[in-house]
Amino acid sequence: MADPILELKDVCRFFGGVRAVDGVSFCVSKGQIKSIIGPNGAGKTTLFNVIAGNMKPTKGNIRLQNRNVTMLPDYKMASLGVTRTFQTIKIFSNMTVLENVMIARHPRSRAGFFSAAFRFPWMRREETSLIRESRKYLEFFDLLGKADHPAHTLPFKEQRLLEFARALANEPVILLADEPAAGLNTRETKDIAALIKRIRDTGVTVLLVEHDMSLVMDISDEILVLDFGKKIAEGTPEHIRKNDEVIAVYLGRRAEGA
Amino acid sequence: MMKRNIYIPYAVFLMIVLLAPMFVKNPYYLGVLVQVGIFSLVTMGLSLLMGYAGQISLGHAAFFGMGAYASAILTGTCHWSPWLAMGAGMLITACVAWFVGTPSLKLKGHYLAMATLGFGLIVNIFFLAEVDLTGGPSGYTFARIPHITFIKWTIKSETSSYYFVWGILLVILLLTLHIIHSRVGRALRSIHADEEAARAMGVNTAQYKVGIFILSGIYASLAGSLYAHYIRFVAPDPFGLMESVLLVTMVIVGGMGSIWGAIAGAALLIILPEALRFFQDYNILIYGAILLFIMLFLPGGIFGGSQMLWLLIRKIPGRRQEAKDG
Amino acid sequence: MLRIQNIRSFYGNLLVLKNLSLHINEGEIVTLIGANGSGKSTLLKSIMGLLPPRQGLIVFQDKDITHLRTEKIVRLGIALVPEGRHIFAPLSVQDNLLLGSYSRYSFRNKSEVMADFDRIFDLFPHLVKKRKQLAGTLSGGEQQMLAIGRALMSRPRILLLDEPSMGLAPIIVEDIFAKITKLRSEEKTTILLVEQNAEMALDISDRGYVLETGKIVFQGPREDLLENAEIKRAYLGK
Amino acid sequence: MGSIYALAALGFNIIYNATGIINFAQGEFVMLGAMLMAYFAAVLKLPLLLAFIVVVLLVACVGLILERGCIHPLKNPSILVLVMITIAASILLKGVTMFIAGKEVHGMEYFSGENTVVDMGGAKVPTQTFWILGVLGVVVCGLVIFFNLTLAGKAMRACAFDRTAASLMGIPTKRMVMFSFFLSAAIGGMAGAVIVPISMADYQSGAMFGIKGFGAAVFGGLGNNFGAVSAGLILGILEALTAGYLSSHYKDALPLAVLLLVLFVKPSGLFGSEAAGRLKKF
Amino acid sequence: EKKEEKKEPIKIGAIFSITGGASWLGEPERNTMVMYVEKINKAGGVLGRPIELIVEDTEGNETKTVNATKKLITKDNVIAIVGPSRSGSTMAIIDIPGEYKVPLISCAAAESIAVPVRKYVFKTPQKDSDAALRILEHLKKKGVKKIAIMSEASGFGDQGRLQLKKYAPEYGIAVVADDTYGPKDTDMTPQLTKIKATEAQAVVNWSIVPAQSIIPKNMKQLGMTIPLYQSHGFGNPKYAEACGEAGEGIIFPAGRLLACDTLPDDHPQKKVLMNYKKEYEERFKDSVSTFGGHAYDALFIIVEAIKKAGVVDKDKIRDEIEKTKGFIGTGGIFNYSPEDHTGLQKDAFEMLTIKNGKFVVLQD
Ligand SMILES: Nc1ncnc2c1ncn2[C@@H]1O[C@H](COP(=O)(O)OP(=O)(O)OP(=O)(O)O)[C@@H](O)[C@H]1O
Ligand SMILES: Nc1ncnc2c1ncn2[C@@H]1O[C@H](COP(=O)(O)OP(=O)(O)OP(=O)(O)O)[C@@H](O)[C@H]1O
Ligand SMILES: [Mg+2]
Ligand SMILES: [Mg+2]
Repeated sequence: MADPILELKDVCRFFGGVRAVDGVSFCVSKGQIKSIIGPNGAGKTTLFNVIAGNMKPTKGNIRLQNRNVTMLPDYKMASLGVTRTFQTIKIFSNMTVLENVMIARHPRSRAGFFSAAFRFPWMRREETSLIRESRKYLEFFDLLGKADHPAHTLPFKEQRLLEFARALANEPVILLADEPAAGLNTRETKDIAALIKRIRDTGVTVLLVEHDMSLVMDISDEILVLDFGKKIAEGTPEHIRKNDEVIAVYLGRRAEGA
Repeated sequence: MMKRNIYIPYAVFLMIVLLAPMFVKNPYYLGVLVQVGIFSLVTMGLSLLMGYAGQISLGHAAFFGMGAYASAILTGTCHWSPWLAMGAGMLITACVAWFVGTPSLKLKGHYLAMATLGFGLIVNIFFLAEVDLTGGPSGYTFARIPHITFIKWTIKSETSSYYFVWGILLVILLLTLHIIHSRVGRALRSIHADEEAARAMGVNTAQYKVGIFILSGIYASLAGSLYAHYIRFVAPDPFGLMESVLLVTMVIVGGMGSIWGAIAGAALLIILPEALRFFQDYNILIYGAILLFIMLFLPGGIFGGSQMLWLLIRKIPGRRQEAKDG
Repeated sequence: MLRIQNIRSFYGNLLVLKNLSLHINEGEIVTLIGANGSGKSTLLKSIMGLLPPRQGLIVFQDKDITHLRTEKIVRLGIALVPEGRHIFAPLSVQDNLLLGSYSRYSFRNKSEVMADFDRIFDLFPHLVKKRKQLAGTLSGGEQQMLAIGRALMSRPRILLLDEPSMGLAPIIVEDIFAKITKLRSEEKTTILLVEQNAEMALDISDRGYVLETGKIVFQGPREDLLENAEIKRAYLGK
Repeated sequence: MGSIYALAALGFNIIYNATGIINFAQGEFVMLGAMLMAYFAAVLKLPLLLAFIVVVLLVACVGLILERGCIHPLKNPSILVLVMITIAASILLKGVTMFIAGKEVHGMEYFSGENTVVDMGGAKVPTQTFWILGVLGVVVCGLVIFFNLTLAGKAMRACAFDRTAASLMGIPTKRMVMFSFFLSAAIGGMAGAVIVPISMADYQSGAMFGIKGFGAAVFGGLGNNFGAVSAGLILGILEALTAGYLSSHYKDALPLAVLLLVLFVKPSGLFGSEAAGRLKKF
Repeated sequence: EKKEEKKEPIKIGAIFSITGGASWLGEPERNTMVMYVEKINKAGGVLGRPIELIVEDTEGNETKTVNATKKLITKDNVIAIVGPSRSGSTMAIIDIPGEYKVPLISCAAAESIAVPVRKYVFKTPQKDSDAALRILEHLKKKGVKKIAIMSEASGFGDQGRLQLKKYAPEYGIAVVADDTYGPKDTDMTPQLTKIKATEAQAVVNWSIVPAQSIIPKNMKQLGMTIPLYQSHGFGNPKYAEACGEAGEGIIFPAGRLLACDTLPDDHPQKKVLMNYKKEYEERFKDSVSTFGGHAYDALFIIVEAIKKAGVVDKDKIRDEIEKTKGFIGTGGIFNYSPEDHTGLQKDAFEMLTIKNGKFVVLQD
C-alpha cells in the first residue's frame, strides 16, 4: 500500500474480561477516507480511543507516519496531527465559537504563563494571527457569523460543524470522526458527506466510524468491519456490501437490497 | 468570553483603589481594607484554579500559611530581609504545590476536594507540632516580625500598608487579567469544560492543572507574607480548614469565572463580619443567613448577580451580542 | 387517545413550541419528523411533564395531564425513551430494567414483573449476557436497547420514542423497527415515534406529522408524506 | 472512635447516593444528635430508648427542614452551589444551636452505667463502644439491604445519577431527595446520640465529625457504604495507633497522609470500583 | 455646656472570644463586664460620668482580634481595653496599645504578655509559671519523682507544657512522658495507654478546653490509679461536672474564687469573692468561673485608676494602673509596678481538689 499514514499491528484493548479490541491490524494511506463499521459494541469507539492515545492499548503497535506512537498520551497525539470528533459532541460550552477553534490551535502556538502575563509583543502578534487563522476555519464551515456566540447556544448541527472546524484547525494529518451523522436527518447527513469529502480534498486523511450506510458507502475509499473486537472484513464498499458475513452480523437484508 | 477591553474596568478599579483613602481615613476601616486586599490576592489565585480551570482546592489556607510562616521564620529567626523571605516563601510554596498538585490533580471532584483538604490539615498540624520552628500553637513568638521596607519607606501605618498591599494587588491583577485573556486562559477554560476534549486538542491538561495550582499557591503565599508583615504575628489558627473553606466561599459568593468576582467575594466576606459586629452574638446567625440567601438567590455569586441586574436594567438580554453580529 | 391542543412551550424566554396540536389514536403508530432543533424532543418533554407547556392542553384518555407531575403521568401509562438514552450508568442492566417497572411494582405483582424481564430479554436477546454488567459500560447500541427495554417494563399504553435508531447498526435498527411493529400488533401499544431516519419510520407507521420550527407544517397518512415532493426533498434526501 | 467516623461517613453516602450532593451539614446532624441526647437523657431524664427515638426523629426532621428550605427551592443548582449552601446551612445550624443550648459542653452517662468497662485481653474497652458498634452494625446492615436489595434503594441511586430519567420511570424524585435527607440526618442523629457519653459535645463539635466523616466516605469510595464503614474504622484505628506509638502531635496528620497516598494510588477510594467511579458524575 | 460634657460616658472597650473555640472564656468575661458596668452606672458612674462598655468578639481569631482592637481604639475612642481572652490573640495585638497609647489589661494567662514589660499592657490572670510551680511544689511534697505531661495542642496547653518542663528539674522531678491532644479530641485512651506503660507517678494535664474532662474518665477506664493534676484551666465547675464520678480527687491550682465558701472568714479576699460569686450566679443562673473573675479584676483596676487619676486621660490612667497596690481582686491581691505588669505572685493560687463533686481547698 502506498504511503501509509497510520499503521496498526495486532492492537488489543481489554477491559477485564471484555475484549473490546482484539488483535486488529490495518493501514490507512494518505488522502484516503477509511470507514470502520461494525455492530454496536464491536469496539469501534474503543479503537478510536486507542489510536488517539486516550487509552493505552493492552497489546500491539501503532505507527503514525512511520513513527512509533503506541504509548503516547492523547495530547501528544493531537500535536502530532491525530485529531478527533467525539461520538457525543464535546464542545467547550463555556467559550465562544471562535475560542473553541482557537483552542485547537493550541499546539501550534506557544505563549505560556509568563509571556501571557507580561504580554510580550511577539505574544500579541501570535494572538492576532491566531484569531485570523481561526476565523478562516470558521468561514470554511459557514460559522463566521456566530463567532462570538457562546458555543453551547448553537443548534445541534452547527455544534457538529464546530467540532469539525475545531478538528481541522488543529491541522491534522489524520482526522478520526466518530459517528458524525448520528442524530442528523437524511438531508443533513448528505451535507456531512459532502463536508468530509471537502476535508479529504484539503489533504487530510479521514478515519470514519458511522452507522449510516448511505454515508459510509457513498464516501469511503475503503471499509473495515469489526465484530466482537476482531476484524472480519476489509475492502472497498462494493466488496463489503456483498460480504455474507458482514451482511449477517451488521448490514442486514435491507442494505443488501439498497 | 466576549472580547472586551480589559483595560477599561481595570482603569476604573485603579482609580477607586487609589482614591479610596481620601474617603476612608479611620485606621480601623483602612485596616479592614488592607485585609480585603490581602485576601483578594488569595481568592484571585483560587478563582483562577476554580473558576477557570475548574479544579477545587480546600487546602489553600495552607499555602497562605506557608507564606506567612516563611516570612515570620526567615525574618525573625534567620534575620533575612523581608523581601528575600517573601521570595523564598513563594519558592517553597511553589515546590510544595508542585509536589502535592502533581498526584492530587489527577483526582476528580470530591476526591480532589478531600485530597486538598487533607493536605491543608496536614500542613496546619505541621504548624502546630513543630514547636521549635513555628512556635507551635501559641504562635510565632521567638521574635517580632519586622515591618517591611519598600525602597526607603517603612510600611508601618495603615495608609502605607493600604497602598503597599493594594499596589501589589493591582500589579498582580493586571498580570492575571493578561493570563486569562490569552492562550493559557483558554487552555484552562477548556479543561474546565471537558478535559478529554481539551487533551484531544493537544492541551497538556495535567501540566496546565499543576501549573495553575502552583500559580495560585504562589499568590496565596505572597498574600501570606503580606499578612505576616501586616499583622506581625502568626499562629496556626488562621490557616486551618475553616479558613480554606472561607476562601472557597469567597470565590463562589463573589462569582466564579471572574477575577472581579473573587475580589468582590473577598471584600464582602471580610467586611460583612466587621459590619455585623454590632449584632454581637447574633452575627453568626446573620452571617449564615446572608450566605444562604446569596447562594439561594444569586447562584452566580455577587458578580453574576450584578451582571444579571445590569442586563435587567437594560431590559434587553443579549443586545450586545446582536450589535456585534450586525 | 392522546390529544394535544395548541400548546406553547418555552425554555426560559425562548418559545419553542408555537401553538402545536396533534393527536394519536389508540393502536396507531405515528411518526413525527422534523429538522434538527425543530422542537420534536421538546414536544415529548412537554407531554411527559418535564417541561410543562405554559399554554394549551394535553389530554390522555379523557384526562387532562397538562400539569401533572412526571411520575403521575408515567403511572397513567405513558413512557418515554428519551433522546440520549439516559440509562442509569452505575447500576446493572438488570437493575435498570427493574427500575423501569417502578411505577407498577408491588409485592403482589412481583412475579409478573419477573416475567416481564423475560419478555424484554426475548425482545433484545443481546442483553441477556450483560444482565449483571454496569449499564454505563455498554456500547451505544446496547444502551439504546436497554433504554427501550426499560421503558417497556412499565407496560405503557403509549410509548414515546425519541430517535431510537440513533447510533445503531443497520441490522439492529431494522430489528428495532420490527420490534416496534410487533409491540403494536401483539401488545396493542400505541406508539409515537420521533425519527431522523424518516423513510424507515414512515414505512412502519400509519400516519405522520412534520414539524418545522415548533409548528406542524404537514400531516397525513403515511402515503401522503412519502409522496409529498417537498418532504421527499427535505427529509428523505431524494 | 472509628465507628463514629463510620457512622458520619454513612450519612454522607446516603445523601450522595440519592442526590450526588456532599452535604457539609452532615457533621452538624451528629452534633445535634449528641446535644439533644444529652438534653433528653441527662437533663430531662427520659428513659434511654425513648430519648434515643425522640432524638433521632428530631434530627431527621431538621434534615427535612434543611432540604425543604434550602435545597428544594433551587431550580438547577450546580454541585458547587449546593456544597456552599450546605456549608452556609451548617453555620446557621451551629448558630441556632449556640443560642438554644448555649456554649457549654454537654455529656451524659454511658448507656449501661457510668464508666463501665469490659476487660478484653488486657485492653479495657468502655461498654459504650459496644453500643456504638451495635448501632453501627444495625445501620450498615440496614443500608446495605436498602440500597442494594430494595427497589426504593435502587430508585434512590437512580435519582442521584439522572433525575430526569428517574422521573421518567415514575420515581417521585423530589420525595426521594427529601427522604435521603431525612435518612441521613436520622443516621447522623443516631451517631450523635450514641457517642455523646464518650465524647461529649458542644455547638462546635459538628465540624470535626464532618471532616472525619467526609474523609472516611471518600477514603472508602464515595457512595460505597461498606467502604465507608471500613474506612471509618481504619481511620480510627490508625489515629489511635499513631497517638499511641508514634507521635501524638501527628495523630491526625498521619492517617490523613495515608489516606492521601491511597487516593493517589487508587483514585476512586479504597473500595470504590474504578469503573463505577468513572461513571459517576461529580 | 460643661454639664453636658460631664455626662458624656467614659468608654471602655472589651475584646473577648465570645464565640469560637474559646467561648467558655469569653462568655463569663463578657457577662461579668456587662453586669458590673451596669452596677457602677446605677451607682452614679465614675467621676460622675457613666461608663459605656463596648464589647467586641474576637471569635478566637487573631485577625479579628486585630480588627476589633483597632476599631475600639480608632473608631470608638475607648480609654482603656479589657481582654483579649486568649494568649495567642493578646500576642497578636501586643504592640497596638503602645502604638495608640491606650492601656490594655489582658485576661489571658501567658507569661510572654507581661515579660518583657510593655508599657501599656497589663494582665490579671495568674502566671502560667506560678501554676506550674504550685503543682510541682505539691508533687514534691507528695514525693513524686516522675510525671507524665498531657497538654492540649493550643497556645495555653503549649505554654504550660513548656513551663512544667522548664521547672520540673528544679524540684527533682523527671518528665517521663509528654503527650498532646487536639482541643476537639474525644478520646485520649491511646496517649494514656502509653503513659500507663511508663513509670509515671502522676499525670499533669494542661488544658483549657472541655476535652480535659475526658481524661479522668479515660484514666478510670484504663484502671489508672495515679493522681491526676490539672492546670488552672480546669477552673470551671462545668468541667468538674462533666467528669462525673471520675473527677473525684483531681488536684489543681486555681484562684480562690472556686472554693471561696471553704475559705476561712478572715481571709482578705473572702468578701470580694463571695459577693462576686453570689451576684454572678444570681444574675446569670450559671455557676461562676475564674475567667469571669479576670475580667472583674481588670474592670475594677481600671475604674480605680480612673478615680485616682481624677481625669479621663489615657496616659494618666495608665500611670495609675501601674501604681495599683493592694487591690483585692478575685485572682488575688494585685500589686503592679513598672517592672511587673502581672501583679500577682504564686500565692495567688490555692491548690484545690474535687470532693463530692465540689471544689474544695486542699488542706495538705
Ligand atoms: N470502560 C469500559 N469498561 C468495560 N467495558 C467497556 C468499557 N468501554 C467499553 N467497553 C465494552 O467494550 C465493547 C466495545 O465498546 P465500544 O464503545 O468501543 O463499541 P462501539 O463499537 O463504539 O459501539 P457503538 O457503535 O455502539 O458506539 C463493548 O462491549 C463495551 O461494553
Ligand atoms: N435545555 C434547553 N435550553 C434552552 N434551549 C433549548 C434546550 N433544549 C433545546 N433547546 C432549543 O429548543 C429548540 C428545539 O429543541 P429540540 O431538542 O426540541 O429539537 P429536536 O427537534 O428534538 O432536534 P434534534 O433533532 O436535534 O433532536 C432548539 O432550538 C434548541 O436549541
Ligand atoms: Mg461507539
Ligand atoms: Mg431531539
